[in-house]
Amino acid sequence: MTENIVKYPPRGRTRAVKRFLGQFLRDRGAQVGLVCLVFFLIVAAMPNMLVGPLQTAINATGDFLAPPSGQHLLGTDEVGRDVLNLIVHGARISLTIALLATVISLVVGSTVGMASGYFGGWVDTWLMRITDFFFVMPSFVLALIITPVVLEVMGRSGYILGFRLSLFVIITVIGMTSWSFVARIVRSQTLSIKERTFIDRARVVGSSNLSIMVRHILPNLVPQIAANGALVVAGAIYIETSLSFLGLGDPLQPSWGTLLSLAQRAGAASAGAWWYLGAPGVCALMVSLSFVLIGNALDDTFNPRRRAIP
Amino acid sequence: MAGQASRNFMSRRLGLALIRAIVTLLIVATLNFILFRVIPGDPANMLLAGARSSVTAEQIEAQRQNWGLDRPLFPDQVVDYLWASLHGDLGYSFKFRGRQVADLIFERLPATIALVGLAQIIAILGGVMLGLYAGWRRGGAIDNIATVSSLALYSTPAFWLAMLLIVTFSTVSGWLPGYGAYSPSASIASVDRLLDYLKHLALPVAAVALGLIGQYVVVARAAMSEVVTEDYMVTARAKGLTHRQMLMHHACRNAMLPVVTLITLNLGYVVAGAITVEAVFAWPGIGGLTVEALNARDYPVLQGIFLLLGASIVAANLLADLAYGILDPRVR
Amino acid sequence: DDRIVRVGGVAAPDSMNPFATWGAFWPLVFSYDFLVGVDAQRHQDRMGFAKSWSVADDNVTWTFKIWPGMKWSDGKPATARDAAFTYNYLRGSIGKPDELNVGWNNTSGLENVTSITAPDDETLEIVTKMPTRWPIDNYIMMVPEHIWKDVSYADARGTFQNKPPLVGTGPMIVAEFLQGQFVRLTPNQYFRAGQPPSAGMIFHLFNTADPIAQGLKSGDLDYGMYLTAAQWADLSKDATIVVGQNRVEQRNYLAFNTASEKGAGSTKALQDPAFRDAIGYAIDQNAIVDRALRGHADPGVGLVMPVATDYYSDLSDIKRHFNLEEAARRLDTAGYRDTNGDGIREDKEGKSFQLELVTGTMANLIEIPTAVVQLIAGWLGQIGIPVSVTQLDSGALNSRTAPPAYGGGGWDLLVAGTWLSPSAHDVLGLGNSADRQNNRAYWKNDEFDALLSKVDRTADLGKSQELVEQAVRLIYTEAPYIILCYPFVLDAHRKDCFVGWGTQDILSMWSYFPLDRLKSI
Amino acid sequence: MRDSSDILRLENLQVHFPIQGGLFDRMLGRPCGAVRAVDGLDLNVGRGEIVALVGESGSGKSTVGRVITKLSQPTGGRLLFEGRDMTSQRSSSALRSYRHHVQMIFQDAYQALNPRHTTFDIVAEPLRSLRLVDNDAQLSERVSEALAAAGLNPPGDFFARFPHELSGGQRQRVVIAGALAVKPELIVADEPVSMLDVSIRAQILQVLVDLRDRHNMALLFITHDLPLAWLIADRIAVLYLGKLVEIGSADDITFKPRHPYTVALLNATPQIGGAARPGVPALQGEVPSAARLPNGCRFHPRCPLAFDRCKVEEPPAIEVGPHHMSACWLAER
Amino acid sequence: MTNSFPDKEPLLRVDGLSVDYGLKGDPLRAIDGVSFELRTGEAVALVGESGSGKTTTAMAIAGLLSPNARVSGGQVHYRGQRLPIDDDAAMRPHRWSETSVVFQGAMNALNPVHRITKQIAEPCILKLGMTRGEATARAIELLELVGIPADRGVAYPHELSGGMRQRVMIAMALACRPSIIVGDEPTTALDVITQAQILKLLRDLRSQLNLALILITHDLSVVAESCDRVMIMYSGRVVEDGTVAEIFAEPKHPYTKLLIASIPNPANGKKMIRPIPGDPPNLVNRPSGCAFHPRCPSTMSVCTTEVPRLGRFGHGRVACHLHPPLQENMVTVHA
Ligand SMILES: Nc1ncnc2c1ncn2[C@@H]1O[C@H](COP(=O)(O)OP(=O)(O)OP(=O)(O)O)[C@@H](O)[C@H]1O
Ligand SMILES: Nc1ncnc2c1ncn2[C@@H]1O[C@H](COP(=O)(O)OP(=O)(O)OP(=O)(O)O)[C@@H](O)[C@H]1O
Ligand SMILES: [Mg+2]
Ligand SMILES: [Mg+2]
Repeated sequence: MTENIVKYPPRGRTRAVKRFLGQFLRDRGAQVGLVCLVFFLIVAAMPNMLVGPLQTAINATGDFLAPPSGQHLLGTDEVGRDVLNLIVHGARISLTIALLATVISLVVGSTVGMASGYFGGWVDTWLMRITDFFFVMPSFVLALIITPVVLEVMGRSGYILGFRLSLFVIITVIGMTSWSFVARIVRSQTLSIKERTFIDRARVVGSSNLSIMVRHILPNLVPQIAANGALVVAGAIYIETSLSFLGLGDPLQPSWGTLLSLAQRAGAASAGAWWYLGAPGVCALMVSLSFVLIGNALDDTFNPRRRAIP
Repeated sequence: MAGQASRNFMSRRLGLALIRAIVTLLIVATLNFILFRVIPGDPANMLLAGARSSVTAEQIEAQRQNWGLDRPLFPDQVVDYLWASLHGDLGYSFKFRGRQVADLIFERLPATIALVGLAQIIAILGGVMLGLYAGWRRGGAIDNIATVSSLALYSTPAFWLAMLLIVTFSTVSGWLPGYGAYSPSASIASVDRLLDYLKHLALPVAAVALGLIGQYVVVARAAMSEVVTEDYMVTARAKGLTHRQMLMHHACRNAMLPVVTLITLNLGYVVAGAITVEAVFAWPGIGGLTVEALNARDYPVLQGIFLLLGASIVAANLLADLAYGILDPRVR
Repeated sequence: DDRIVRVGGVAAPDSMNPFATWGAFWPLVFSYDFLVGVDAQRHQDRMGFAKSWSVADDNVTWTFKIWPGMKWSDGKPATARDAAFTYNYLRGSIGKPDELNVGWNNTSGLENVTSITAPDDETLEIVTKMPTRWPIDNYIMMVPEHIWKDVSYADARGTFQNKPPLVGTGPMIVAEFLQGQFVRLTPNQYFRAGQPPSAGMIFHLFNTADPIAQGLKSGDLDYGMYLTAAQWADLSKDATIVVGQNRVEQRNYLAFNTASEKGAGSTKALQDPAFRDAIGYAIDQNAIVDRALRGHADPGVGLVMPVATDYYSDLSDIKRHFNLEEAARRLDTAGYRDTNGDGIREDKEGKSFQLELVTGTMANLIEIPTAVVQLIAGWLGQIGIPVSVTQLDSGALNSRTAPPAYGGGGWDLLVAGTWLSPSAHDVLGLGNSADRQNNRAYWKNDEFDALLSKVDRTADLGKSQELVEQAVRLIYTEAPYIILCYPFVLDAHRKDCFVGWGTQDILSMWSYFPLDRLKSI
Repeated sequence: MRDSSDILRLENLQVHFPIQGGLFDRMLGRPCGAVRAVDGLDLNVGRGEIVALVGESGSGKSTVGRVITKLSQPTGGRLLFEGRDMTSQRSSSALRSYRHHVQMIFQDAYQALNPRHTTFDIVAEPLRSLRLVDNDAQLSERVSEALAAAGLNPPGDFFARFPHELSGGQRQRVVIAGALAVKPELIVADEPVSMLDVSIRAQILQVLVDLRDRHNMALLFITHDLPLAWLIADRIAVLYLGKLVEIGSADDITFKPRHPYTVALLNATPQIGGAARPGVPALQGEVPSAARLPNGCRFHPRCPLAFDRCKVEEPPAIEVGPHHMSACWLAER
Repeated sequence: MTNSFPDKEPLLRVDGLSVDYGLKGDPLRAIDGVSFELRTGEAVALVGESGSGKTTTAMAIAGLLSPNARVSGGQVHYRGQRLPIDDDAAMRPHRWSETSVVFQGAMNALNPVHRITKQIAEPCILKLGMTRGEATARAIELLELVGIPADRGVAYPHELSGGMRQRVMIAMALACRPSIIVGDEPTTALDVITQAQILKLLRDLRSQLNLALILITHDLSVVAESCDRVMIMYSGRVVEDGTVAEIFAEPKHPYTKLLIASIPNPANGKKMIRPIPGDPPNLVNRPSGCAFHPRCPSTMSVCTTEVPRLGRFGHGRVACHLHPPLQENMVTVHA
């Protein structure tokens, strides 16, 4: 029996994980979202294999703003580059920004929100005033301040993992400006969770504050955090565009956001070049929608109230 | 007796919330001011951006003095700024020479308020009603349609939605004007002009409203589907109320609590809520001003806009607190 | 019934005070006259405040005849005294803390003036310290003395708004200005050639050209400018619309950061004329025009744009022809070889380098397509010079490329544009070491500066042309700038409302033309 | 009293919850009212003793429990554990060692379990956080032991279950198992059985009494059910509006109550087949607010036997028998 | 169906009522063939283990089952008329004016955002067609009846103590002068003094207004004090039914016996109470035969195979093989 017992806890955990995954993967929304996301990740991982090297004005072959055809499935842009080629090559940057910025904002937002809600008192007061400030401050102002500092510190044209340094500035800026919303939501949720009796119990049985936050509060916040993550993703892809023009973008490596703004500046809307406007937009929409769907499914799966109670 | 207590209680709430709001606003204003001063780039350079001939050091100094840049940032400049702001004096614009920042902002404010305000009203009416109904009939056809489409709208950025709307309703079909706030050809006569204005308002309002509707549907639906499981709804059913009466008298008010929070938080953005949408539609609101000021690094104007934005968000938070207190007698 | 001319443009006028604004040139030029102005020198029928002018043999005494009986738009007489006032108002501010040097009406050039007087109502006399063409090449807007005489200098460059309705002598008077939205102008009933036949003009201000193309198609606009190539192509298919392209003074250039101390670029090579010259062979101006601007530009050659007909020269004898091998060979010769065989060239100290190219479009300029940058980066890459590109909005570009003394510098290459008047002084402005606003290469050459100051002291056109030619050749071989192209302003107007547009220069870039003669159909 | 030495001693314990005053009051530093949830409580619990704390809803029972387990900070008075003053002990190491000795069973078993944790994790949590075990094998052993002690057999069957997979009684026992796993010297059990049917109730009480019998563990049993208190406890303490009104052996309190409030409580207890006890008239009036306590004896507004002295002078605890005190002027006679 | 009062049709007659939870997959039969009658003015207690189906029975009678529940058998007759308990709209006229419910948690059962007077007045307006003024007056009258001063009528639920909320709920249940009040554990969370007040009130009202009461509780002493009859439920079935006096004095069913034995009573001497051994039955997979047989001290072989019938025994009914029904016209328990 003792041997049996020893094996129980890991098995219990595996069972929990399995059950969670089973339930999660059965969700129609989660399926659609995952398939969509995996598709884009594959696209982002091997653009050259899919559509060949990135086209620039030098090796562009198409006509100016040609509508979709057999040769250019998604038409061409104003310098004759194949839009499909640009989209596929833009996926890497857009996805990197969206994912990393989301992670940053979720980590910062959850930490601040949780600390603020859990400790209360002056910790709460000050953290929330800071949050309010970031809530009000638009991302580009922050970018104006951070950019030169970071560029000064890190040098102007270094590369990390094949990404320009300025990309990380963008990610940092987006992360820093979008966490405040997450923090507010997490805090309000934490306030109600910390009043639950099981937190008191955890304290009485000697758990430290950190362990209470990580093991008791955080799991109960997962739905909120997941749902908000999806929103940050949607925002990040577009905020990147506006930040690009503060000197953070690389016109040689267009992201989806940059493509959209190029399309806008080329007058695609009034010249009726719907493919040029539509393609990057639909891609961005699909990525953020898949995050929303996954977030929703996480919410459904994690929410005990939505689980059938025997 | 109970009334007396609750009145005391409300005034205490109000007082606390007010103090918090004022403190937040002060901090926001101060940091705002300091941040714009520490941004690299000499403001004197901005001031003399247009200078053609060589500029003497004396002239630069004169400009610095003129704009109060020669004095210590803290506390002198900050205090002056806060004191002036308190009197509604936000200083002069770098770019729009001779124009007071406050003037510039208030000139643009009506257009933005018309746009975002109308969009909010439409989104609130449409989104909240749709969301409440979807939550009430959770799992039904309307719920499914509303949920899926609101999720899609939720994740569609306003900027792109705006361009899509222009291409569809303006460029291709020509049904509605896609840009600006009035058609150049409209006569000055008032009725025509109003009609024309409304026509121009249609697409931008749609772009902002559609994005918001998604948000409201999601929140209202969640709130409602929680309320219908509450025990007091069973009480209402036990009392023999019709579905309509249950929905109107019991469910809606309770479900509105989180929705009201969202509404008031969003109200804070009425002032500067639609920068990208305004830019796409060439709507002459605060958004356009922000973009222009940003391009010219017109810090006084940017500062003014953020102060206004900060004030309205703080005010909206205050309102949210109070509205919550009125709607929900339980809150502490 | 007469209709209002509806014009749309990508413009952002900021203030109606010509002493304080650069961005409001567009509506102001309809309301105020230059004394002569460049347009009047090129087109006999587009006169300014002066009806005629002459210069004495000493080349320093200029006499201008003002239109007799001319009136300001408020009915008060407009005389030589007003012109003298305008100049002397500016001149009086020189050296003061509030010197009027931040707007269209600025003190530049006035330091060479001895006196400006109005012996009578119709005569203006300008005496310069030395011979100079400044009296006819300046573009100071003539303002009425009775409005401005009480405005202090501090106010004139600061808080004085000059609220509409303006008082000017142009054909269309700004009657209403809603910042960021529109400027409404009414015909000047006292205009010297008679009240313009149209019922006025409304000038719509936009951030992008989309609404303009849209408005032209739907019939909401009569005229639009600053269209994109895509829109222009689209509109040219429309039977009711006439499209046009105008040569203007804009030059798009590639500048090298030639500063050697504070604000210098990442490599010393940038300070080496041989290096810059070699790069000049790696730039294909024709390809830039064809691919990036879709033909809506002239290929760049020298400092002078074709529209400055007095000074333009195609420099055919010294012109660099696109040839990557030639560029590579010249780089090799100049000492920038790829010594370690990694495909990237090293500088003279043997360090490999990468150049940072900054680019962006300044306010009030024709946009520089990013394809230009892609092409340049591509070519330089092919000759072993890697380039990273940073795209900036106009504010960031402005502060990044400001003189090192103002915190700028630190970049290597700059692709940007400039739009100055076609006067000799302005044409050479890019190389003027004293011109902090325009000399973005931070280039300083004593010989060039000497030539420029001679140009400034020359009133004779022929001599001036000779000096300009010398200076242009000098700067071409020294190559602090590679001129990429001279882009066109693309515009279009509808056929169905007004006649009198003219054939070329549908809307003059330097004067009120043709707003004084548009007639509704 | 099985052991003469007290394991826990509360001296003049006070817990006041401030009522936040208005803006101006605060700016002027004017003091505002307070809910006096616990107001000068003296209580001691001996080793291996079961003390029942009874009183009506809102009398401060749970608050006392929270102070003892250091979930709430008292406003005044002292909390002594094994003679050491724990009142303002905040250092985390001292608190951790205190948790070794004092555990709590929470009132609401549905709330006290994290819905996302398995039974094993819940019971193992104190063992892990108090570092009572060295390895996984030992951990499993201690968890099984605790579950078995709480009557969940065989323990292995419950390890992987989430709270929602347990019945109400099982949940309550998981909470108890968590407290037992620590092998504390004192357990504060806050109404552990009020919401359960008699059968499950009996099961749980049996476990607690067994523990006392076997491990000499002390128990502070919080309830509002007097018969139950009598059944399980050695002594009963009766709380009224944050203050002890009577304390004595279980039999003394049940059969020889000396305070009118205790009498009222006993009278109100429904009896199977028995009618209300005669003698003392029923209580009148509402329970006064803990924020605005009456002068004198806090029970006088409802007391059927109140006389003038009660309205002005607060009675002290008066010894009425061996280890039997009553805070009533009537007891003086 | 036996009828102990053949002269009169009972107020409420429940025949073989069964309710399943969970419409998909394995249904959970929460109550299985529950039958009983309720006369005008009678108070019946429903007693049983947690999860034995007491609340389900009450909710089924009131037609308030949760959406995932299904009435899988049986009928409910009210004054001889069949009640459409699974048709929400058809039940509407019956609700509150005939049967009202005091829900288990009064805090949750009151709408937190409306004043209590309004909530009490609401059914008066809708059901009795009163004007707002009349209804408010009636609400205040009812509040005073349950001992809440009229001036507290403007309070919101959260401003009241637990006992007051319970009384508001009771006042609300009385609003339309119903014939039946179903009280689902109305006193569990209360201290004895408040509990005694409420029980007294219910007793008084019963005699004054002649209303019938179904009282669900764990507390047998409460049953003893305020009810006429007790029904003991086990695993979704009624196992014993009789007068209070009878059942407490002489319980027949082994479960009842054990239940009563576990009540502490100082009068009985200080004996540690005994829990009923074994675990509650699994409702999805009920034990064969008598559901109680795995825990029963006197199991016989027949108990494991055959479901005992609820038959008449003495003045009450019992479903146990130890007490075979005395008469032939007994109730057949739904299989
Ligand atoms: N956080 C708090 N803030 C203000 N008052 C409080 C707080 N916690 C408890 N109280 C008040 O303190 C008093 C005692 O509460 P406590 O929970 O200790 O009562 P109790 O005896 O446990 O009652 P019950 O039997 O209902 O559990 C009550 O009047 C309660 O309203
Ligand atoms: N909505 C539901 N869905 C599924 N099962 C349910 C539902 N409601 C109750 N049950 C199950 O039906 C059975 C009977 O429940 P019911 O609420 O009637 O019990 P009860 O006798 O009132 O118990 P308690 O004394 O705990 O209130 C229980 O096993 C319960 O788990
Ligand atoms: Mg308690
Ligand atoms: Mg129940």
